[in-house]
Amino acid sequence: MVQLRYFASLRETLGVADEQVDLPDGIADLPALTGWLQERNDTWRTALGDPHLHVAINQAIVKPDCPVSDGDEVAWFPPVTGG
Amino acid sequence: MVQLRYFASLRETLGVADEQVDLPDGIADLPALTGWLQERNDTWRTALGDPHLHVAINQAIVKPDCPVSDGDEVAWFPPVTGG
Amino acid sequence: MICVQTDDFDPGAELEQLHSDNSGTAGAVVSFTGLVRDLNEGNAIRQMTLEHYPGMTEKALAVIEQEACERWSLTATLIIHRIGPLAPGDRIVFVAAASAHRKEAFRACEFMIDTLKTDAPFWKKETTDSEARWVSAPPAAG
Amino acid sequence: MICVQTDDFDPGAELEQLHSDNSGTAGAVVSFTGLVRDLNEGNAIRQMTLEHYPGMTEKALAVIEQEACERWSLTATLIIHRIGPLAPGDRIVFVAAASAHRKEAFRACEFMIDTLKTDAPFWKKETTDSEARWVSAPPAAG
Repeated sequence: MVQLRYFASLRETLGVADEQVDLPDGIADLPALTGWLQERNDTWRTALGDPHLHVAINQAIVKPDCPVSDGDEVAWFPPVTGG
Repeated sequence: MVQLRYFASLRETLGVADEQVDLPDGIADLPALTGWLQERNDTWRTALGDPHLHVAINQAIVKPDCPVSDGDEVAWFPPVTGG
Repeated sequence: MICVQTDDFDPGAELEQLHSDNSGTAGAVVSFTGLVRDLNEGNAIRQMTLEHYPGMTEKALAVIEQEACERWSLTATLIIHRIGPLAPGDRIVFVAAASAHRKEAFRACEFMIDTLKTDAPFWKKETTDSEARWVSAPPAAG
Repeated sequence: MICVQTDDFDPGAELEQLHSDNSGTAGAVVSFTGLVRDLNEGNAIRQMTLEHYPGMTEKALAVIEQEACERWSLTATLIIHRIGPLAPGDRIVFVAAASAHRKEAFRACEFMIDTLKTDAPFWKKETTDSEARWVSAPPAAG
């Protein structure tokens, strides 16, 4: 199982705040996981294809090719605007 | 008449906070005024000879060769240390 | 110290605390208060809602505070950030640094708010008379 | 606004006033609080007395505030400086700048305290266990 989270405009676009999914066989890094989610439909394909999105794994920002393992918490979000 | 003022360590060294004096004939600028005051005694000579002193005329810092006129307020003080 | 909270805070009480935590050792306290502005890109703002990533937010703020304490000699630091709905004029964020010397307090306070604005997972959504829209991030610094 | 006063001040109330004077237009308020330290050049400080040049002080602070307002886009500024006897931990000075944007508020606040420290006629005399001495000015910046 991995915990997936989506924030702010991305959460609204996808209509999902968080979900738990079983990591399919062969999905072992972020590009593969993102690609697998993008297969859901065009909304997901477009939204997760935004090059400005940030990704955090286990609550720390990671690089686009980061490995993903069972038990991870993976979050996608737009550039932050706090402060 | 000119109003003369001395602050902080200079005030303590001279033992005078302020005084009103008649500007003698021929005293028309700051070097002349300072020189005239320095003739009082060695304490004044040494204290007003300190090259780090600032001088304000009419409550604004001035250059060492500034003219002095009847009615002016002239103040000598060490570098400031507020804030 | 780090606080992420819905409630408002009292900058005076927070400054007082920073002073008294270090009575006599701190000579300088610099604070930044961020407020909800009433205008953005020409539109009057009626409400501002702050979303965040619970858990990651606190970690990100702790990293920022720690880095400031490593880079400058500080006697105390504080980051407070509000979440939820806010109105124009409301306080959003408070960042403060205390140090023996003012330059370090200024540099540390500015570093913390600058880094918070790029690294901490908060998102602003503003409501105008006609719409609710997510605030877009400024272009990344070169 | 400029205040030269014997009494203590309330940073929270002052910040609140700066906010409310400009409700909604200011997005950033930066403040500097200067405190009496308990140690100087290795000696424990028991008391600090602030002398100033009444009349010139207010003019010098007004010039500093005016120059800040000319150099940066500010919605409010404030300089408070205490005079008379103070104890370690006491507030000496409070400088604040409010602006739509944080960089301007930081630059203006730092400019005002930096300039106050070189241009405003205040002098500190500190009392240790063994003596009372005038604090010497730091070397002028190059």
